[in-house]
Amino acid sequence: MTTSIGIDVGSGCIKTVLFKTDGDNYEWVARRNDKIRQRDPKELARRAYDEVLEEAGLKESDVQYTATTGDGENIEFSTGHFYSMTTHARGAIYLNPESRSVLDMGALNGRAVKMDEHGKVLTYRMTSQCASGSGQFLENISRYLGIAQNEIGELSKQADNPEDVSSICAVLAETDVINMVSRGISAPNILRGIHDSMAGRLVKLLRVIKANEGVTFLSGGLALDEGLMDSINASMVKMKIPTKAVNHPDSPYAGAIGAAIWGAYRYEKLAEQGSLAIAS
Amino acid sequence: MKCYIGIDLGSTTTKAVVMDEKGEVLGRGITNSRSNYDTASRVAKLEAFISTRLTLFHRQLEGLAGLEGEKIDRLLFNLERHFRLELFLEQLEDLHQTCAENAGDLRYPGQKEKICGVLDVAFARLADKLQGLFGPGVVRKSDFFRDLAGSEYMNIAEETAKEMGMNFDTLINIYDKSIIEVENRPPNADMEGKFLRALTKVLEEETDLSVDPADVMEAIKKVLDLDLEETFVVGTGYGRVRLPFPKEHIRSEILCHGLGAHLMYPKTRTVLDIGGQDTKGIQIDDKGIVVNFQMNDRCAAGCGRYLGYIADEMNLGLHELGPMAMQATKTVRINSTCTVFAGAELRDRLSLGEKREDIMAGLHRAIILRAMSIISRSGGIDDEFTFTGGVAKNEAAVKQLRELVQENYGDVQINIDPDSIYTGALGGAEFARRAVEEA
Amino acid sequence: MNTATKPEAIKDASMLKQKEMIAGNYDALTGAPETGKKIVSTFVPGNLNELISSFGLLNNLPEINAINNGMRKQSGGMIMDAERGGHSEDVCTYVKADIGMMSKGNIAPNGKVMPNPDLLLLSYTGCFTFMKWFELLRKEYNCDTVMLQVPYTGDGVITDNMRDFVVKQLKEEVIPALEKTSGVKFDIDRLRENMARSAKAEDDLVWVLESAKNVRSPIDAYFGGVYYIGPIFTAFRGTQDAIEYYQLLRGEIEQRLKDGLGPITPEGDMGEEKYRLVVEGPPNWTSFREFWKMFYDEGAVVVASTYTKVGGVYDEGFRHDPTNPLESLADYCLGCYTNRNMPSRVDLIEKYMNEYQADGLLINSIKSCNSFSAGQLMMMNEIEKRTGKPGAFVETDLVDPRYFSAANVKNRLESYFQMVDQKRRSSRKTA
Amino acid sequence: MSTAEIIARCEELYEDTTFAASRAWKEAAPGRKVVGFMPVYIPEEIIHAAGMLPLGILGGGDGLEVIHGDAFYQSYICRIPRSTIELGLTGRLDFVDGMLFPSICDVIRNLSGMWKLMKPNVYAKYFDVPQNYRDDIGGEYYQREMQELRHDMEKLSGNKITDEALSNSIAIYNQHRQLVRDVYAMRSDEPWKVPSSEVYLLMRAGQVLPVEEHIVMLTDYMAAAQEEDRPIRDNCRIITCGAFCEQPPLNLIKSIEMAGCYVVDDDYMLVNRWLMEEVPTEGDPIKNLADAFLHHSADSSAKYCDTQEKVGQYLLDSVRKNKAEGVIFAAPSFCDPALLERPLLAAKMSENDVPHISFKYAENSGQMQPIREQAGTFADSLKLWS
Ligand SMILES: Nc1ncnc2c1ncn2[C@@H]1O[C@H](COP(=O)(O)OP(=O)(O)O)[C@@H](O)[C@H]1O
Ligand SMILES: Nc1ncnc2c1ncn2[C@@H]1O[C@H](COP(=O)(O)OP(=O)(O)O)[C@@H](O)[C@H]1O
Ligand code: SF4
Ligand code: SF4
Ligand code: SF4
Repeated sequence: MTTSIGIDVGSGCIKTVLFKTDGDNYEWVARRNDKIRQRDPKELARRAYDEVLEEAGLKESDVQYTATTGDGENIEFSTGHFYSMTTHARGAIYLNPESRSVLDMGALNGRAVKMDEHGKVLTYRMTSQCASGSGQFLENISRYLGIAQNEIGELSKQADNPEDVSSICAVLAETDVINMVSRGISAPNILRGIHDSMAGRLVKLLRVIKANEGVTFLSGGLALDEGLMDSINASMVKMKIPTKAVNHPDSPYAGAIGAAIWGAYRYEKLAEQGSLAIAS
Repeated sequence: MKCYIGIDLGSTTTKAVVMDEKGEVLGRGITNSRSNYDTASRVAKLEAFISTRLTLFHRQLEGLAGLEGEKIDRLLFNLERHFRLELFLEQLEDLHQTCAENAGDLRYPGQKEKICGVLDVAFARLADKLQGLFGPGVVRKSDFFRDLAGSEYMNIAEETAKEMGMNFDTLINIYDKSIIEVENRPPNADMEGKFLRALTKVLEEETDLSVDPADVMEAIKKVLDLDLEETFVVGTGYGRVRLPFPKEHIRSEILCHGLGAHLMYPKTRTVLDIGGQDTKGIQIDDKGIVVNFQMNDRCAAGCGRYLGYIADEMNLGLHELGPMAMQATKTVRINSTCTVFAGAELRDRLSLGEKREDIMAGLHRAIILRAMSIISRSGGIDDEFTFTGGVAKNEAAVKQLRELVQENYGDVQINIDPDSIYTGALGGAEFARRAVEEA
Repeated sequence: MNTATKPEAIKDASMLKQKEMIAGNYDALTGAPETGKKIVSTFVPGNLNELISSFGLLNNLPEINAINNGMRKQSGGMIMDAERGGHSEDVCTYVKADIGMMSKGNIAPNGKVMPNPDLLLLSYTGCFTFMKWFELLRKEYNCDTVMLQVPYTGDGVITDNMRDFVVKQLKEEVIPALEKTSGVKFDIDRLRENMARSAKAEDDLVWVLESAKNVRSPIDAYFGGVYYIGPIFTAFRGTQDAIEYYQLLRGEIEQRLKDGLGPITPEGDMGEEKYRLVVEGPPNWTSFREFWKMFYDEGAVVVASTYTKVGGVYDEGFRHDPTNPLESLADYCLGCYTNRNMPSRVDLIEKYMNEYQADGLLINSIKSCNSFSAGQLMMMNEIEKRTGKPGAFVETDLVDPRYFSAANVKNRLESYFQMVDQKRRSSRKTA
Repeated sequence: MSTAEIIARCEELYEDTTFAASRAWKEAAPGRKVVGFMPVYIPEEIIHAAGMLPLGILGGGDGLEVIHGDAFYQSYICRIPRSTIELGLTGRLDFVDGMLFPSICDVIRNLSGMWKLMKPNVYAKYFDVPQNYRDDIGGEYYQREMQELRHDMEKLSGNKITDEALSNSIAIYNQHRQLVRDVYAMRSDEPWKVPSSEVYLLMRAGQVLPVEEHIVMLTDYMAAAQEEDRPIRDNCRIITCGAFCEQPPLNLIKSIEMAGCYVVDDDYMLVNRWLMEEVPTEGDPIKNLADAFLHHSADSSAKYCDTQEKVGQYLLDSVRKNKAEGVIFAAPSFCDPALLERPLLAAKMSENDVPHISFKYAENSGQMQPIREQAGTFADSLKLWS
């Protein structure tokens, strides 16, 4: 049995999970999700690491592999690093075995990954440098509208006449939105408009990677936004993408889970080859 | 009396200037722009009228024997302080009430009472704490209610929530919602009463005035009785198309900035304005007439809003960014000025071990570099050069600008007026005045 | 060079004629499978219509299809289709609209299926993008292809080497390919006849464009101009129809001049002529009307434009010359506006500014088109320096609706007009 | 000399936006002249034979503050012309006596005219190349264009360019090209010994140094690299493609390697590798150069592919030859030639089961995190599953 920890250092939150792996059986033992809020990610990661150990009642030496993902490349106490699309793909399979593609909506970049049933990445695509339609933007707007994050989805679903948010630039779009408020457009219609425009960009990524099997798993924090999920599904129908987007209450943990699982896998493989030294 | 008013409805702030028929500026007012443009211009105008009254008080008091310059200034300073405090507390109370109402929202079933309890404690602490902001000699972080109340609310709410076992995010959400409602409520009009009450307080405090308080009271009352007529209003700025004005009352912000800069510094030939989401380079002639201009294109990289994102990321006030950057010992090179990625860039650099101050200096330089391109596009810099807009308030930006101007254009007279944020509104007011007086 | 939407309100005889011609051409193209006619796909600048039609071949121009789709607000979806297919957001939207149109089943504006071309003829003039576009089309259609490389006149002159090179390619590459596709032997006399007809129509076109030199111009040489150049730039050069169209048009403009009328707009005759502008750069097609309205509402008339020269700069004297057909075709290709170097473009605009008594230069900078846009800001500086007249700069795109921000463009235009106005008033005051 | 010393020298040359080395060459003897050229290819031999220094100009990189250059370009145009204009306007290129703008795309093409407007007293020429590969058509045209260039270079330098001198220059460049090929081959064979960032810096140095000096440098480097022991890493083998004009920042090249990829071929400075076979030194040198161009030159998006089958074949051959496991398409933002061609190349790779990914950059990109993430995921997937 292998004990591994996955740490996903995001731009907004750090997700940490502890897994026990025995062959094809995975036991999810402990978890943490900490908002970074201007704190030092490295310290926070260490704290989370200690806390999941405590929760699992384990010592540091009980852990065989600590894998980072996301922005965690230079976390010193990790055994290895996997890049986030690798981990999200695996995490998605764990949370929903039907998944054959992942849409990860981070605070700044969106990513689409296509994989096989074992979580092997086949192709992927990321949004480019220009941050239009990012999660950050949605966060800013919702603050502007005085709406809580967990409220966005619900409101967006009430839209009856979504407003077109056309601006390419996120900043100019912000003013677009302000203009909408001043024109008396309702919050649901604005939010839905933003969701639609974000979905458009994200689904385009799916189209590029030719997602056409199984279901499309939504990972990351924004996956819990039901309004966005609706927009994505609508957009997928419009763009003739044959899969359906689904989320999972543990969607935010997908990256961390993937890291833990790959970590265990790598550990076993290295142990087989007898080259454990490389792992640390 | 006749008043000419220019209103500059910017993407971040709304400014108003009141001018008399001779072209003298009587008052200036500013507020943050908000979704309700009407309210924004109303508030800015109201602020400008408050400032106008203060100017007029000054003029009136000058006539009183025994009150010389310094004493008048002190008296008026304290008058304004008391006046603002009352205004502020009134709004704070409004905010409290609104929060309490919003606590009844469906999303917090059965929690209203508990939330209200927490709110009561938090607001009491807030009022207590914030009163201090209006103490004599205190420098406030911002001029806007939103910022003043907001930043302190975060701290107090977090601590109160913890103590009283309340979810912090709930308090934030209620606040976010309420502040918008409060902001969009037209302010209470009883300015006169507030001034008089404030005056009474000042007169109680100031015992060495060597002038009869009754005379002061009378002088102030006289000004308050004066009817300030809105003779002609000109609107400009990003939001001008949404202003409730007919077309002849609207001028492009380029023209207004050109003229405004000319009025402040008649020898100006080049104007740089960095606002919230646009950067303009304007060339004007000896009469303040625009001969050429350039603006940033469809990408809002490197505009004032960029600093806003940075400030949010660091949880600082806009006022604090410049001073922090001034502490830098070197300038980190920053290339992407995409506003949205500003935060990411900052984190990236921090994780590489760069110092905050140095990164900040780099960010400021990046903004000014972009502005320099826009100026270059509009035809370069001619003597004299005037820097206007909100970013001109930022000392670090100014420092970078001075360096780059020197490097690229040699010795040029650089003008920066403390009131430069009002340049557009000033130009607008002058257009308003000319429309009537020179028609 | 529009072909689809017309100003609806008033229809002059020339407009009806053009409409008929275009409809006829699309019917011929979509009817090709029945009539057995063969289709050549080629690009607008430097197109060899006289040569193509001398073989009895039909001419299909992908840019024109993109424009049509732009004006009918179809292009947005097509571009997105192409982007989803792996094309970058950064590249020319004509290409993407074209690729997107194929993926939508290649429906021509008349609602019928556009048959695949029998030959791709790349007349590669004035733009590198054409080359890649062509390679993309070749992959798609998998038909015969032939390329005509037209060297760029980097030093502002057409050298003998350039002309010889083009002529040689015509003789040894293009003509054999056309012969093969059509099964018709090259007949130089038919080509000569076509070219003679071209020259005739070109005379009248030039007269029409130059009528804008009148103060109180009877035409708008940009928004109106794109309609006027349609036949000359596209499948009609060298036809009797084109000659007739330009005769009709010329008659109508002569009449407008006599009547002291200004340009015609979608909302009727234009009011007072307040500003005379020269415009550089292609128009935006997706919001063409809206864009135009921003001008005529303010009393701005475009008196000369460079876009109306992409398919040939005729006002400097060039005419298709039947006596030297191949050399003349070469000169035509080499002389198109975007094949001219920057200094020559600046000289041309300067000349327009002076000869047409313009108040200023407006540059509509097109995101898609590096051929036009790279360097326009320097052009503007140069023109301002040389003429002392102010320039303005707006940014839009050809057929990508995402890049037309009406508020932004309007803001700039308004500021610009107010500035010209203010400047004029103050100089009047001092005068 | 150790590789570290050689690379330190290269780095210094790379970071110097004032071209001190080339200036020094010019000042070392009276009457020397320098001719600048932009990507992607120019027959340097003609400049060399006139006794002048060909200077490759590849933009300003991420170290140059671009102010005036930005003033001349809209945001949707790539970076290299702006930084080049900046170099021109800030006097950094004042020592350059002539500028050549090869036929690569509309942006560089128009830049040639802008240069004429900006510097009316400096020789500036747009140098066209044939896209028709028949000897009697494109070949003849190209020979005449080269003769014209030869004539211009004679005038500019004041030196006659004899056939003999030209053949001699061809011989020197043949030697240089062979060395460049050797360095690339060495990296392909033992990538851990020859990191991509070093190869890159080495080739960049060749853009500003006289060819004779660079020949020595390449020879020294290979000898030194052979000697040094560097650890082998568990990296995959990839080819980067699309960066033939505007150059990626050095950090990007490093990031790709750091994320777990050995680069076994690239198209960064094609001018060094454009002519793929030895150019004969007997007979008419101009004709020899033309033949080499028409029949034995590298492929790039700036070139027309005359048949459908050939599209992407060059890249595929390189994949095979270098045993690459995948291709990273890295192109500058807004680069029409690279971005328009990419779907064609990508399709070819897919048809042949070569994994590939793509992203964009700018010469001054600061954020490497998304790059690392994409390259890293690519490396993960090649490593974990192949
Ligand atoms: N219930 C929710 N509904 C909507 N959005 C949410 C929810 N929970 C979290 N989010 C969003 O997800 C973000 C965090 O997502 P995450 O994938 O962890 O981002 P990152 O990895 O970039 O830090 C938060 O900033 C927030 O915007
Ligand atoms: N006190 C201040 N200190 C530093 N920067 C400021 C200050 N006030 C405003 N700014 C900057 O100015 C910008 C707003 O400028 P402003 O000219 O008001 O813009 P607009 O006219 O678009 O509303 C803000 O985004 C901010 O960056
Ligand atoms: S357009 Fe907006 S989001 Fe995009 S780079 Fe510019 S500022 Fe950033
Ligand atoms: S880049 Fe310009 S000239 Fe070239 S195809 Fe596109 S629009 Fe036409
Ligand atoms: S980077 Fe691409 S578009 Fe830019 S100049 Fe080079 S080849 Fe042309």
